[in-house]
Amino acid sequence: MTSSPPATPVVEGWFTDGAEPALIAARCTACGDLVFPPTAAAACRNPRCAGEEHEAVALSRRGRVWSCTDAQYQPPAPYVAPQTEGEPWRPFALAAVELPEGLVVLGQVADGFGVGDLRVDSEVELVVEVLHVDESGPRTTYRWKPVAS
Amino acid sequence: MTSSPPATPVVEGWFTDGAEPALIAARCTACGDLVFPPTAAAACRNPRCAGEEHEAVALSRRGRVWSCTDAQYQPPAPYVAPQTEGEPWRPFALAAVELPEGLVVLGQVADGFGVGDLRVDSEVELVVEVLHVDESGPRTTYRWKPVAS
Amino acid sequence: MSGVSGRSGVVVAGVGMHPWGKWGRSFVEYGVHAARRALADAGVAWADVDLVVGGETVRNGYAGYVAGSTFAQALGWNGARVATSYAACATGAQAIDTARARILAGLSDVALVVGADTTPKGFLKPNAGERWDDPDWLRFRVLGMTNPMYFALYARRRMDLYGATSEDFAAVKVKNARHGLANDNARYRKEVSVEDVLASAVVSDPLHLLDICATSDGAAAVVLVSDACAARLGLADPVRVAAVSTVTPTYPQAVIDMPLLATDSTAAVAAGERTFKESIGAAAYEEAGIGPEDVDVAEVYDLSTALELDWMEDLGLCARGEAESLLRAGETTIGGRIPVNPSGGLACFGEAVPAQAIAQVCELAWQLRGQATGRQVEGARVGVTANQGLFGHGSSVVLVR
Amino acid sequence: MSGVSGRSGVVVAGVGMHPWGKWGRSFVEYGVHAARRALADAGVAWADVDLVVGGETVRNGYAGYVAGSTFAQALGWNGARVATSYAACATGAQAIDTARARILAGLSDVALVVGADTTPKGFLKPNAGERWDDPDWLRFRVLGMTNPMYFALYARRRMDLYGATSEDFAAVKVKNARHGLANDNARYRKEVSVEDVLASAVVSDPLHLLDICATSDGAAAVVLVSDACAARLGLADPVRVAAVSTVTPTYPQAVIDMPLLATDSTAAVAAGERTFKESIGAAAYEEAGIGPEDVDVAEVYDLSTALELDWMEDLGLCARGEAESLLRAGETTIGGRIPVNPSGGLACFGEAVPAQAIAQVCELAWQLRGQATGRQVEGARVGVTANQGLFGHGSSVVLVR
Ligand SMILES: [Zn+2]
Ligand SMILES: [Zn+2]
Repeated sequence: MTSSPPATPVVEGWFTDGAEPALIAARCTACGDLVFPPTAAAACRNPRCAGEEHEAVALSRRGRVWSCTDAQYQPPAPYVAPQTEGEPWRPFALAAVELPEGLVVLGQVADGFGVGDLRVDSEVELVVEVLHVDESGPRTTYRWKPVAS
Repeated sequence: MTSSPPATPVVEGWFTDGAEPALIAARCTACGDLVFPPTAAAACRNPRCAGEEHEAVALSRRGRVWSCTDAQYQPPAPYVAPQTEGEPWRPFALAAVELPEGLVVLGQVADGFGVGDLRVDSEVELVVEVLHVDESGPRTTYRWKPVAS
Repeated sequence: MSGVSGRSGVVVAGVGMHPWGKWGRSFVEYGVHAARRALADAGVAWADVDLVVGGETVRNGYAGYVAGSTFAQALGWNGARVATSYAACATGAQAIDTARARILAGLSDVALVVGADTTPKGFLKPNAGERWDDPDWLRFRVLGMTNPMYFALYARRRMDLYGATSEDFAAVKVKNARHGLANDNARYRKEVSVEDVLASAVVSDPLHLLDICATSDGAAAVVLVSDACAARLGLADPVRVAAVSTVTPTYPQAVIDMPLLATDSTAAVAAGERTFKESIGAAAYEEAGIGPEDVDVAEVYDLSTALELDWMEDLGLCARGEAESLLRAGETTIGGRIPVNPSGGLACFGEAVPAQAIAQVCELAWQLRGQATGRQVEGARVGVTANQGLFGHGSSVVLVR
Repeated sequence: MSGVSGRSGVVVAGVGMHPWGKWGRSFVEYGVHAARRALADAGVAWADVDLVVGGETVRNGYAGYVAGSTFAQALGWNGARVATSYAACATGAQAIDTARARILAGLSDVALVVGADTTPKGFLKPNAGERWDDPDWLRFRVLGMTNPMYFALYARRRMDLYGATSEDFAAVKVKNARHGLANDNARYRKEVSVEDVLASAVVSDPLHLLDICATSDGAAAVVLVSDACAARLGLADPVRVAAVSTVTPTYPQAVIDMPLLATDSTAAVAAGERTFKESIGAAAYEEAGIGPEDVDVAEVYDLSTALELDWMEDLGLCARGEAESLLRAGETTIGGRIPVNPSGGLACFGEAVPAQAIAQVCELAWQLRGQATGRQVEGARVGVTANQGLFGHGSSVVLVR
């Protein structure tokens, strides 16, 4: 009997998992500026800051929809479809979400929800779900889930 | 019994085959300018000519070496090695050859000859040989062969 | 120059295009065709051109990377200076800016600017390979985020904030389709109804297939000359380049921009007064010494129908949230107060990245000369273009006569 | 300005590099490092830069295609104008020319020009895909023709025509290796002997591995400013850009040029008096109002050792066929009549395409300021660079002080 491989994040270091997952930003140690995705930038993105060091910080788990849409046709590669072969591809929704820290982050919308469940300014919360399965096993990603109001 | 596929030129229209193979150039019908390879250029390459039509003409089969060299390491893709799998790759020579029509054409040197058989100004003649074998069968190319003097 | 005080010194002596379409030939052929048209229009011999600037295409091998020299070689090496510019969809305007600067500097006298492209079917997508540090690759891999999805985000926001409807978006398409009917260089020359648009498949909610521009093969070229050369050519009352804006954003860029996965944050620096797209037009107006109220005609980058409405506001042609009112009142149609996309826009052309911003300038040149047969904006003397590119590239060009 | 009458108006206010090597990091990081060095050298704050010109890299995803805006974003969006140039190995000089023109035109005051690259191991090769109309793809597929094979053709011709020997080529490497010993930005800082070169494997006859430059990661940046800005910065007796040559060939180009499979023909038009490479330097000298006899120091593109000898003649630093004599007499070593590649050249740096022509300008700036510690050409006041690119791209820059 072979055990299935454990799920791993599609990109390392972008979000935490567990009961209360959160996005990880890079914070400039000099000016406090925040960058997501937390790419290992050599320089601070603030043009008047000479900072060159960043630390990882978690962002707020809840934000408000800046706008949303969906993909009704399958995107081209390097997109990897989540379904197994033979199954039809299913549309997914996507939201741009404004966080209290003052940045807007794009993310897919949680499984089972669509644009009908969202409008500009409605509240969403971060969840972690499986994005697709590749040769290393299930790959997880962060997603926005509508908060029941 | 399957018959082996016939040899075809690696690029269509660059050279003729047979007993006296020759390179094919595109000649501007307006000014007589010659272009090799005979790409279907919309415009004449002569900056003072407005010609837009070209006809195919054969170039001289003999020319003189402008310079030569060889490849002692296997070139990267899209180069396709000629040997079958498992066989070692063998270096090949290459010559830049000045034709009486006033252009210099690069070409591999015929099988069995190397830079030691050539020097600047020595005479060579066009031959057609197999370059490599791909999914459509043997692919031929033009090559320069030293003329015994 | 209708009272406009803009920077002078660069004249649009000739313009030309290769018709947009799906022709299946090389971008070089399209570019040479457009270049020869522009040279003929200017009455300039190729041998007299002293600068060639190419708009780069990144989907056509090495020849596309060095488009300037590729066109120079195809036209026949004439010893001219050469440059190649790239700036995503703003490429053509950058190429124009490079040519303009050399003319204003006294380094060139007669410049040929050419952009040409062939484009694949379907969604534009990154080149092959795995690049985990490339945002343009990551947005597909991690989010499945195509270009139309960005356009759809902006469209949906217009609906929720300003009450725009799918019928409004469709009305932009109807207008542009009608504008393009008489344009020989347009790919689509057919009337379209609101019902046609609404009946087409939804690509990314709320945008339908007919709300989104296609990708096309095409080319456009302009010949820019110095005042001295314009005088030699006997050009009286010519069209002039009054401004070329190629500004970058000012930190923090607080509006999500293709192909990024997030905006900058306002954690350390507050957002500025103007959005990036507003600053593009503002810089053009400032350089030209005019304001939006002086504009007679606009060519804007309608990658989607809804984006045309955004651009009208970004360019100050109306207040924020009022584009739909203008559209509904017919003010953006030829004959209205401020006709937008009299060429038919991307709706009729489809997108050909490095050619598009140059094509906008071609259209304005024809409009300002009164040569836009069948789609003329009467008496137009001041025109503005706008387009947007990825990664902080946008452009705006002001032409005056 | 030592009697030189060249075009003025553009001052080299600051220069900087990221050391060359194989660092395994992003080109953006290298570029930002070099940019910050150049800004610090100039005493200019990033927020005051009003133009960023990037040298494009075509091997680093979309961010590389739009290098100008990538660097602008990484340094922090400051609203500056932006441009990105590509011209194969001449990319850096094209970027400098674009910045210079905007300054001379009065459109910009403080320009930052940056080039950076990461490079794969082994032969440079085309991007993936089949492109039967792309000469750069065809030369590999049909001929197996790598870059070193072009260099080898030129080298072999020098041997057969002028009596050059493998020892001569090796002597160029020995000289440049010695020049680069004290250069902190060089990748290789080690003495090499003629025997070392001759003992290294033959790559393409007659060139050995040590005759051919490696490929490197690296970055270089310059800050160019207007005269008015130079005065504000208090720059007395600064280094100036006297010329930037980016000419294309004149038809017919009768010398085989990478990546083409054949030369133009002389069937319709006779070959001109000058070769393409000769015309590159000639245009630079003409623009600067000087001749080769005025040059104190040269940085030339030694993709191979033999090419350095070609360039000396192409630039008119000696008569055709006489480069070996100068080399043997030690005249091209620091301390000789006309030192060539005091930086160590590509022999010590390796090639980093969009950075290289900018790096040449950095070295000349240090030389002309007398700051090239350990490799100073005493009293140098006039320097020239030369490089060559694919597809009719070459460049030459003249700096004077
Ligand atoms: Zn900071
Ligand atoms: Zn002709």
